Parts: sequence; structure tokens; C-alpha cells
Amino acid sequence: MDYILSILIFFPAIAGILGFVVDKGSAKAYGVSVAAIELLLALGLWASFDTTNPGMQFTEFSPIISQFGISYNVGVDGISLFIVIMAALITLLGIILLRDDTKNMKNMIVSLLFLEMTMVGVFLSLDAIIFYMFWELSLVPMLYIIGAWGGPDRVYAAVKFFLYTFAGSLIMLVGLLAMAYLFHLESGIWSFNLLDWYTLKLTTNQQFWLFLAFFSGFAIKVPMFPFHTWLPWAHGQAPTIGSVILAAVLLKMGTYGFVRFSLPILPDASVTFTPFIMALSLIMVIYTAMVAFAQKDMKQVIAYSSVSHMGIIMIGVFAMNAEGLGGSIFLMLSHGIVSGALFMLVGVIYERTGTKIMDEFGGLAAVMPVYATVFGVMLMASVGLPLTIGFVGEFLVLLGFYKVSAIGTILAGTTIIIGSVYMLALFKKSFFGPVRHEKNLGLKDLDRRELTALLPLVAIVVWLGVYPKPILEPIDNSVKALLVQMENHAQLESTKEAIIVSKKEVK
Amino acid sequence: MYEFVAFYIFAIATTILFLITVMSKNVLYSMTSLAAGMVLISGLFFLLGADFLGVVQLIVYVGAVMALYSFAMMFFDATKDVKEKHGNSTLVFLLGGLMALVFVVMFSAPIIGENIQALYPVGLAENLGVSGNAQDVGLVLFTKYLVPFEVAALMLLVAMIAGIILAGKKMDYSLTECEASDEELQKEIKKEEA
Amino acid sequence: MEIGISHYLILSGILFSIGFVGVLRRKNLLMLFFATEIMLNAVNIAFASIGNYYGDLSGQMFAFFIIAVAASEVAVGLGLLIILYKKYGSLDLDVISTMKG
Amino acid sequence: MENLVYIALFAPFVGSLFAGLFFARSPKTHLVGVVNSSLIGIAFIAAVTLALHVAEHGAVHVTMMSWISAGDLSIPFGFLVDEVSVTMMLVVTLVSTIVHIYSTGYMNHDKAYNRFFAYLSAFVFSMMILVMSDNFAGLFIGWEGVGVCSWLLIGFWYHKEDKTFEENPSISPSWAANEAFIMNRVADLGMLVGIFLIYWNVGSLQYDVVFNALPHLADGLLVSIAIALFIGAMGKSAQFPLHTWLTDAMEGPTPVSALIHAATMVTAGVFLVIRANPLYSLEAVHGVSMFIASLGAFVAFYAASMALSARDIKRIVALSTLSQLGYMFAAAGLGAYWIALFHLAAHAFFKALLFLGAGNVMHAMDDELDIFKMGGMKKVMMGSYVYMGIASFALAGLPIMAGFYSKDAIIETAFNDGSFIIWAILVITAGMTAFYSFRQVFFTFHGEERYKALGFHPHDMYKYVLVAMAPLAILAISFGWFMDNFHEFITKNLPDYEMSHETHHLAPYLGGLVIVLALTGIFIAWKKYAGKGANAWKRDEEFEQSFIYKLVANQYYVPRFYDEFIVQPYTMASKKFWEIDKAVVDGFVDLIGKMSYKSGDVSRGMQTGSLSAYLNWMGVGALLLIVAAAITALIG
Repeated sequence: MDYILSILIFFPAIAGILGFVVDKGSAKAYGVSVAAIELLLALGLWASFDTTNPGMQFTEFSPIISQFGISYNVGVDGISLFIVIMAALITLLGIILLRDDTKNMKNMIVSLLFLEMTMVGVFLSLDAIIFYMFWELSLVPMLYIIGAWGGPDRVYAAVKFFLYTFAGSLIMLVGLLAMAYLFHLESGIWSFNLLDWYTLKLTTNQQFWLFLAFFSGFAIKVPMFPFHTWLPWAHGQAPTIGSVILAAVLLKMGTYGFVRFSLPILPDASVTFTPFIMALSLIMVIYTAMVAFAQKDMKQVIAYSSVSHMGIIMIGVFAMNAEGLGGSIFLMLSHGIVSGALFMLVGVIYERTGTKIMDEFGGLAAVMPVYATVFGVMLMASVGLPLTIGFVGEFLVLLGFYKVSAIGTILAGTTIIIGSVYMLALFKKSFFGPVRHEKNLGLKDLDRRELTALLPLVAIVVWLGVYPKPILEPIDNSVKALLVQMENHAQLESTKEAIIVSKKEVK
Repeated sequence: MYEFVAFYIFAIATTILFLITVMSKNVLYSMTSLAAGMVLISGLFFLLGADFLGVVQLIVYVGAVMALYSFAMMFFDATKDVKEKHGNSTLVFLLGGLMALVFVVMFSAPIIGENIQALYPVGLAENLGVSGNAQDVGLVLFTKYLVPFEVAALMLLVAMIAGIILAGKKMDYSLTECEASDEELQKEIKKEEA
Repeated sequence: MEIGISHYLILSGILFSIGFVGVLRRKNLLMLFFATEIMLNAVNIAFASIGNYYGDLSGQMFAFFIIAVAASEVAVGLGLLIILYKKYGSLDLDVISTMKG
Repeated sequence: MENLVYIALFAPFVGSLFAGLFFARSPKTHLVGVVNSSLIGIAFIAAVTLALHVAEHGAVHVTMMSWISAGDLSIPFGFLVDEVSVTMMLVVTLVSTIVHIYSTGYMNHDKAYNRFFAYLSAFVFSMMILVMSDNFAGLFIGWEGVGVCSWLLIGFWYHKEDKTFEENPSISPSWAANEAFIMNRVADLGMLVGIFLIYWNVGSLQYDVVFNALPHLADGLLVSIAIALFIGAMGKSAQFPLHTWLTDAMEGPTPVSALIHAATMVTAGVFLVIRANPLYSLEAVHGVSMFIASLGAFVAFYAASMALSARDIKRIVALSTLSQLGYMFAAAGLGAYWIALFHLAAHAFFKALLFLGAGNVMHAMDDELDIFKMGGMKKVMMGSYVYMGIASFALAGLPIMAGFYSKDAIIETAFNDGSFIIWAILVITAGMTAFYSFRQVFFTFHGEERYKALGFHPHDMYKYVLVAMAPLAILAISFGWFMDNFHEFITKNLPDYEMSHETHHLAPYLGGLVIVLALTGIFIAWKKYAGKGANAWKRDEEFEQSFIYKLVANQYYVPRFYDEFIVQPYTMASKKFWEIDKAVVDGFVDLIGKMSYKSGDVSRGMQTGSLSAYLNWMGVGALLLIVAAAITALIG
């Protein structure tokens, strides 16, 4: 178990390289088995994970460039553990959902496996340079997936996606380097180790600028308003698998970055920026939900709804209390599951009809009852119905954020209204009413391949909605540790006041 | 006083000669004035106490380079005036004048840093009992600058061979590109422009 | 009146500017070569004078190497010029414009 | 006892799973109806046993497992069966059982028979969670759960097409379902805010902890909590201005209307106020309570006025439900929680009966809803006629009937409280109630047989269905007789409400006044629609042109107002935002891209291919470098 994290990171990549020599016909089977093994490894990690330990576990350390303190340094805690598992799960289900007649199946499988490496790598890295490396590398397979298998405007969308996020990350890189330099000034040694950085006390002015640098990288990835416009394009043009992974995992890298970097390293700036982030997030929640309502394309509705939900996650991250932060991490998972499933569902209907325009459908509930049921479950999870996975995170986030701002919470809480407005409008347009086109009468319901991909997600949606404890508990432990670290690390009294580890000490 | 007079004579003469080189329409005139200017520059070198450099200047420039130019002239029609379109003369002179002005301003400014130590002081060879610029140069050249010197020698050899090959027998067609393909390229370029 | 380093440098600058004007103004490749030679010589003067001023031989050394480079340049350049002339029948720069972007 | 709690709770769930998982795709299976009805019946029996137990030994409190715990928050799945919740459980399971049995007949010919039972049982399960939970979060689970089931059931006939507002004010079942869900969500936000407020100030969401901590909280905070929770209650119980969904919800199958939109779900708001009585009876929130009572009275009158002119048989019943909910809120707001709960139960029985009777009529008339097209149906539908008559008598509050006791108590309460305006409104509304409910009965069952001209061949419902409805009819008559027993039972948990001496003294007169008004209403209805010389065919054209009629017939233009001032602006703003998103936000990003592209395009012009031009550029560059060098030299 000592090297399980390295195995988790590099197994898909090595398998991906080997994938080049696999026979074309068996590429999908190969991909499924590799992804399944990866998922099993991730679950094994969970099994041997000590849920009571809030710190980093299974850490590995080996210097790469010791002069500059760059090292291969990985570890896992309650925050990253489940995102990694989710990434492995979504990749597996996404590969299962791939149609057998996908062109260039082998290339697709190989890029997906490489993508999996970068995703897992990002969430497990404890060294800023390694983190940055995986962060940027994740763009490449995604660029390829969108650019090679996408819709008619795929090149524009792919380039936009790449350049936009890349530009932001470069500024973030400057921030990372500045951070290392400041650390060098302070301690005399070079280090890119996150855990070292956690000990560094920076002045508020330094924190301010570093926060902005980090912000530009993370915010574009999230994507926060007004940096979100690449997302609808990318989703609109990406193939189903691309959208699924993009929405489920890649977006989480942004919010994860905020949790891993901005909050613990720059606690004072994080508190200073909270109103700003809050304003952007609220705009994001309401504005994009309204934009989602105006869409005609089913996939765009879900793309914009993703942005809206990411706004809720951001609010939770900056709630600075265990409820909000833990809730937002749970919401990352639930949003990954739900939006992944929704994109899969849109992909299913797109494969059958060749269109995603809602007005073309209508009455699908009668033609494809199982499909409608699965869609309905995901819809309800998306609008945050209790006893589905969507509620737990959303409830905790709003609950936590209430401590920060009551008005803000009410505004953010409108998400449960306008979220249901666009989702129900989508459902009504596509699934209810008479069947609008004759040809839609003969649509086949979900087949076994699609059910294999979707039913596990349905099961998770219900399971974690009813019994979120196994996941919530480790998250909660790590989140509390993070908040304690923030509190100890903060320079200003006002920051310490804003951070609430446990309100019992306040009351 | 002697240096003063010599400097000004050389300076004014080279300036005028080089101006002729740049302005003249006739290649022959240009070349002749250039050669003359080179000779006068060697005079400047002598004035600066760089005897060896002055000699090299005379031999290499006035002897070898100018001879090469003159031989090359035989390939071109040197008697005809060079026909050139002068696009924007004002701009050219403006730029040139500006540059000269900047140099003058820059160099007439007082120089700081007089305490800089010489690395290889003149008169190095005096320690060995011999004196003179050529000796000094020799000493430095074959100790400190030995490797660059050899590289320069190699470079000259390469240049010589290159010159011979380029100007040599197979002058009928391009060595770097096939003419036919080049014409096609030209056509394509024209098409694209159209 | 003492002739100082400034005089030499100013001379060098003026000669360089003359060469510069030549480079800008002339379209004939051979003339461009001449102008280049002028500029190189101007720089040589500057090197020699600065070397003299500091009493350092390095200046002369550099001038020496510049002369070597100039010689090589002329050898190769003239070879190329001849080929160009054979090909285009002219040495005018405007005729040889194949690099339009 | 613990097992009984779980049986009562999970029997409907098992039924829902049974129908949903195993029979969802199979054609109509009679077994599903039988099994589900019996499972609900089992839940009812469990509830009865629990009620007996509670009456004897007090409340049962079980904690199943922990649900959410993060930070300091810890929410368990805990269930509390005390006097209040067991009353609700009884009402819910009893009405549900009957509605289930009724549905086996009513939905007999529906293709989606099995699906219907899956939804219906799921609804009962959610409702049971709602009433049984021992904390606010659990209540919220049920709250949202019934919302979703209601959405599914209102939109049950989802295949129907959207109509214009003029053709059908509800537009379509799926539209009505969405409206109900979204409007409820508006209220749910209020409720969530209330929950947040409680959590951050009390630290727990358990009822007992919260209610014990209430006296220690600041007044302003208590008012905020009370308002926030009541906003939640307003949505579920369709109080003004969130009431429009209830009449539109009549698009669902009639058993659904009977169960959800009359007997159970809509009373959840009242239940919440009753549940939170320690909060609402605090002196600090007296203003809020008064507001609740006033709003209740207003809604009672408002809904009754709309019912006067309605022509749709189900809408009339829905509006009367709305009106009766107003009564309940009036009682709860005035502090007479046990009376509110009593009326809630009584109303559940007679209103469910009324709805099911209306369902029989609809079934007979091939889903025709317009009472102008019926008439004289008592000949063919004697059973239904009797049931609807009983229910209408109860609703009108005539003596002996259940409605008489409960409604009278509420009116008395208003009088006792000194809120004479509320009292007056409630009394007048009582008269109106009698008029419209009998207008409906007379229109439907008396007079000329207009349906014959339209080619209908009505026949009464299956016999067993009519028999199954009997318990409701019995309770509609006799429930009021047990008022004292109920009072004794419930006041162990709820604060008692004592009438003052004068009120007690005046009670017969007050009751008499109400009865007289009710009888007058019935008489007018008889005279106008069923008596000799009454001609239901003839319509008062002139009156229908009048302002008041139009106002009432158009539901006071509230749906129109929502459409024009909320829905349409929202849609338009959404579209505008989308355009802004494309043009401005994305446009700005593209602009940056285009600028770099353009700058490349422009500088491409420099690439003339002319070497001399390049030399010129090089010269410019060299000059710049020299100038830069000169400047640094001069400065440095």
C-alpha cells in the first residue's frame, strides 16, 4: 500500500501507452478493464484510508530538483480522496457509455486514460510544480477529445477552452513561483512543498497579490462569472464523454485549488476577498440559471446549470466554516455525479435522434419510460431534493453561508427556485406533452450498455442522499483540520473571527 | 599637435570617402573610395598605437577584400550606373542623422569609470625583454585568445571553400533550390496574391 | 588640443551612421556589402580606441577577429552574389523579394 | 412500539417500491392496487395502535440512524409519535387507504395504473415522514417529498398538450405540475432560511431542543424565524399570494386531488404552525400570529368568493379547500391550535369525500368538468349524490355534521379573541360556503338533465368503491361528536384554548347566526338552481359582463398578474441575459482573441518580402536600441 498513490496516478498513463498496441476491436474492453482496475485501486485506497486522521496519508516524497526544492510529493486526505474516487468512477462509466462504433476508438481510450492520470495527479499532488504540471497536462487530452470528436465548431471551442484556461493558469504559475520565492526569502531554502507553504506567514499585501494570481487560474477553471463563457462552448461542442468528464471532474479542479491553495496559504486574503467572491458567485448562481432557462439546446441548459451550481460550491468554500466548506466539498462530488449523469443522458438522446434541441422532442416520457425515470431522478438530484445526493451539499453550503451573509444566502437560495424553473422547463419540453415528431415514436429505451453506465450513478445518488455519513465524516475531519490550520495561520484578528471551526466556542 | 593634425586629416578624409561610397551611383567609384577609406583607417590604427592591427587592416582589407571585390566586379557589369529606386530618402537620412547625433551626444558625454584596470596591459611583452605592439598582440593572441584564433582560422578556411564552391563551376543552377520548383513557387505566390 | 577617446568614438559613430545610411538607402546588394564594411570598420576604430584608452589589448583582439569575420563574410557573400546574379540577372533587392508573408 | 412506528412509516414505501420497481413497465396489474391498498391499510392499523398507545403511555420517540453530520450539525432520522403527529398519521393513513381503494376503481382503465400507485404510495410515505419527523430537517424531507410526489401526480397525464389560458386556465397537467412545484419552492426557500436561523442560534434542529431554547432568543430573531417558517407554510397550504397552484393542480387525477390537495399535503402548512406552536404562541411573535390569522380569514373569504362563480366542478371543491385552509390558519393564528387541528381532521374527511364524489361524477361524465353540462344526475348516481350531499352539509357547517363543530369553534375563537373583523369575515364566508357548495350539488344532481342533450351516458361508480367511501361519510357526519374526547387527548400536547365566560354564554347565538346564514345560502342556491322555475340553462348575461363577476371569474387576475409581471419578464430577462452573455461577456473574450489575431494580420503587412524594407525595419530597431543604450548610459 506504500506506493498506492503513485500507482493510482501512473497506472492509467502506462496503460494508456500500452493501449497504443492494443487491437482496435478490443480497445473499448481494454479501456473498461483499465478504468475498472483504477476504480478498484481507488476504492482500495478508501478501504485502507484512516478516516479518523484528518491529515495527509500515504504520502510519498522523492526530490526531483533538490536545488529548487521541487520534488515528487503526493498525499491524500479526506478532501481529495473522494474526488479521486469520483474521477475514477466517472471515467469508467464514461468509457462504458462509449458507443462501440466511435471512430478512432483506440485514440479515444488512450486520451481518456491520460486524462485520468492528470486528473488523479492534480488531486493528489502536494508539490506546487507537480500540481501545476498535471493541471496543465489535463488540458491536452481534453483539447484532443473536443477537437477530434466534437461538433461542427469543435476547433473554435477547443482552442477557446485551451487558450482561456491556459492564460489563467500562466498567471497562477507566476503566483506559484512568487510564493516559492517568498518562501525562499523567509526561510532561506527553496521549496514547492505545499505543506511547507502552509507554515509560511505572509503579509496581507503579499497575500492580496498572490490571491489574485491564484484566483485567475482557479476562477477560470471553475468557471466563475464572468470567465465562464468557454464552458458552454466546450460543452456544446464536446462529445458526450468529454462533457461528462469536463463537468464532473475538470471543473472541480478549480474549486479544489481554492480549497487547497488559496484558503490555507492565504487565509487573510481569502477573508478579504470573500465579499468579492460572494458577489461573483451570486451573479453566477442567478444569472447563469436565468441564461440556462433561455436555452433551446438541452446540453446548454445543463452546461449553464453547471456554472450555476459551481457558484454554490464557491459560496460554500468561502463560507469559512466547517458546515459550508464540508458541504461544498460534498457538493463537488454530488455535482460531479449528477451533472455527469445528466450529460450522459443528453448524450443518449443525441445518439438516437441526432439533435439536442428540446422543441424537437416532447412526450419522451411515454416513449422511453426508463430513460425518463433516470432523467427524473437526476433532475431531482440536480434541484436538490432531500434524500438525493444533491440536497446534502446544497443544504450544508447554504447553511454554512448563512453565517457569512443572510441576504447572500437568500439570494443564493433562489437557486432552489430558479434551478427548478429551468430543469422543470427542460423536463416538460422534452418529456411531457404530445410526441412532437413522428420519428420519435420509435425511439428505443435505454439499452444494457447505457443502463450499466447510468444505474450505478442512480444508486449513488440515492445512497449518498440517504446515508452520506461514510463520505461526510472524513471530509468533515479534514475540513476542520484545514480550518484550524487557517485560523492558526491568519495574521489578522478579523480573519480569525471569520473562520469558524466549531461554533460552540463562539457561542 | 602632430596627432591632432593627423587625426583630423584622416577623420575628414575617411568621412568624405565613405560618403562617396554610400552615395555614388557608380560601383567602381564606390569601391575605389571604400578602398581609400580603408587605407586611411589603418592610419587611424597607427595613431592609436595599434600597429599590428593597422598592418592587418592594410593587408586584409585593402589587399585581400578589395581584390575580391574587384574580381567579383568582373561578373557584374560595373561600368553601368546602378539603378535604384530610392523609396523614402528623407526617412533614411533622418534615421542615419539621428543615429549619428545620438552617437555624438553619447560619446561627448564625460566618461566615467577611469579607474577600470586593464586586463592585458600594453607593454606586456616588455617583461620578456622585447617591446612593440606586434609582440604584445602575439603574446595575447596565442595565450588567452588561442582557441578563438584557431576557430577564426577554421572559419576562414570554411569561408574560402564555400566561396570557391559557390562561385565555382556549377554556377548554372541554384545549389540550394531547384530553379523549376522555385518558379512554381513564384507562380503560387502570385496566385495567392491574386 | 589633445585628441581624446571621444574624438575617436565620435568619428566611429559618424562612420557607423554613414554605413547605416548606406544600408538603408542602397538597394544594390554589392553596395550593401560596401556599407556593411564601413560599419564594421567604424566599430573597429571604436574597439581600437577604447583598447588604447584602457591600455588593454582586448580591444585590438576584437577588432582583429572582426576583420577575420569580415573577410569570411566577403568570401561567402560574394559567392552568393554571383549565384544570385546568374539567377536574376540583377543584384537589386526589390527584384529578389520572395519572402512576402 | 418502535416496530409499529417503522411499519406505519415504511409500509407505504414498500408499496411504492413494489409498484415502481416490479410493475412499472407491465400493463395494468390488479395485484398492485390490492397490495398497495392493503399496505396503506396496514399503516393505518399501525397508526391506530400507536394512537391508543400514545393516549395511554405518551409519546414514542425513535431514532433510526444519523443522516447528515458536518461541523456541529447533526441531523438524525428521528421519528416522534406524539398526540399531534399521531392525529395526522391517522388522518393521512385513513384517507389514503380509502383513496387507494377508490383509485383501483377510478384508474381502472388507465394505462399507467401501476405507475399511479407507485406515486400515490410514495406520496403517503413522504407525508408520513413529514408528520412523524422529530426535527425540522426531517420535516423538510417530507415537505419536499410531498412536493415531488405532487408534481408527479398533478402531471400524471403528462401527454396532454398545452392549451391557451383562455381555453384552460391550468394550461396543461404538466404546466400545472411545474407551477405547483416551483411555487412551493419559493416558499421552501423561506422555510430553509427559517431552518438556518434556528440552527445558527440554537445549534440543533430537534424540535424539543429548539422549543426549549426559544424563550432565550431575542425577540427580533423569533419574529424572523416565525415569518420564515410561515412563508414555508404559505406555499404548501396555498395561502395568498402563493395560492394559484392549488386550483391548477386539479389537472391531476381526482383521487390525487382528494388525497393531496384536500386532505393531506395542503394541510402540511397548518400542521407546521401547529407543530411550532411553542414558537407562535410566544408573546414576541404575537404580530406574526395575528398576521397568520388575518391572512387566513382573508383567504377564506377570497377563495369563497371565487368559488361562487366557478363552473368547473373540481375548481369549486379546490377553492372551498383553500377557503377552509384559511379557517384553519385563522384558528392557529389565534392560538387555538387544537381547534385548527380538529378542523384539519374534520375537513380532511368531508373534503376527501366531496372530491371523491366529484370524481365519481367526472368518471360518469367522461371527465367533463363543467357543471352547466350536468344536472339531474341523482337519478343515475344515487350513491354519489348522497355522499356529496353529506359532504356538502358538513362543509356548510350544518348541525350534527363534523364541519359544524369544528368550524363553529373557529368562529367562536375569533369572537372570543376580540378580533371582530376576522369573526365577521368568517361568518360571512360560512354563508358563502353553504351557497357555493349547494350550488354545485344542485347544478349537478338536480334540475333538468342537461347532459342528455350533450350525449353523455353516466353510470355510477363500482359498488365496492362506494362502499369503501362509507367510512369517510360516517366520519363526515360523526367526527364532531368526538370533539370532547379529541380535546382531552390533544391538549396533553397542545396548549388548551379556553373560551371566555361571555363567549361561552353567547355561543348558542353565535352558532345560530352561522346556521341561519348557512341555511340562507342553501336556500338561495335552491331557489336559483333547483327550485321550481329555476332555469339553470339560462345564464345571467348581464351579470357576467359586470366587473365583479369578471374579477372573480378571472381569479382576481392574480394568475394573469403572475404571468405578465413575473413569468414573462423572467423569460424575457433570461433571453436578454443570454444575449448579453453571448455578446458582451463572451464577446469581450473573443475581442481579446480577435485583437491578437488582428494585430498579427496588421503586422503581416510589414512582411512585404522586400529585403530593403526589412533592412529599414532593422535600422529602426537598431536605432531604438542605441537610443535606449544612450538613455541608460546617460541616466546610469
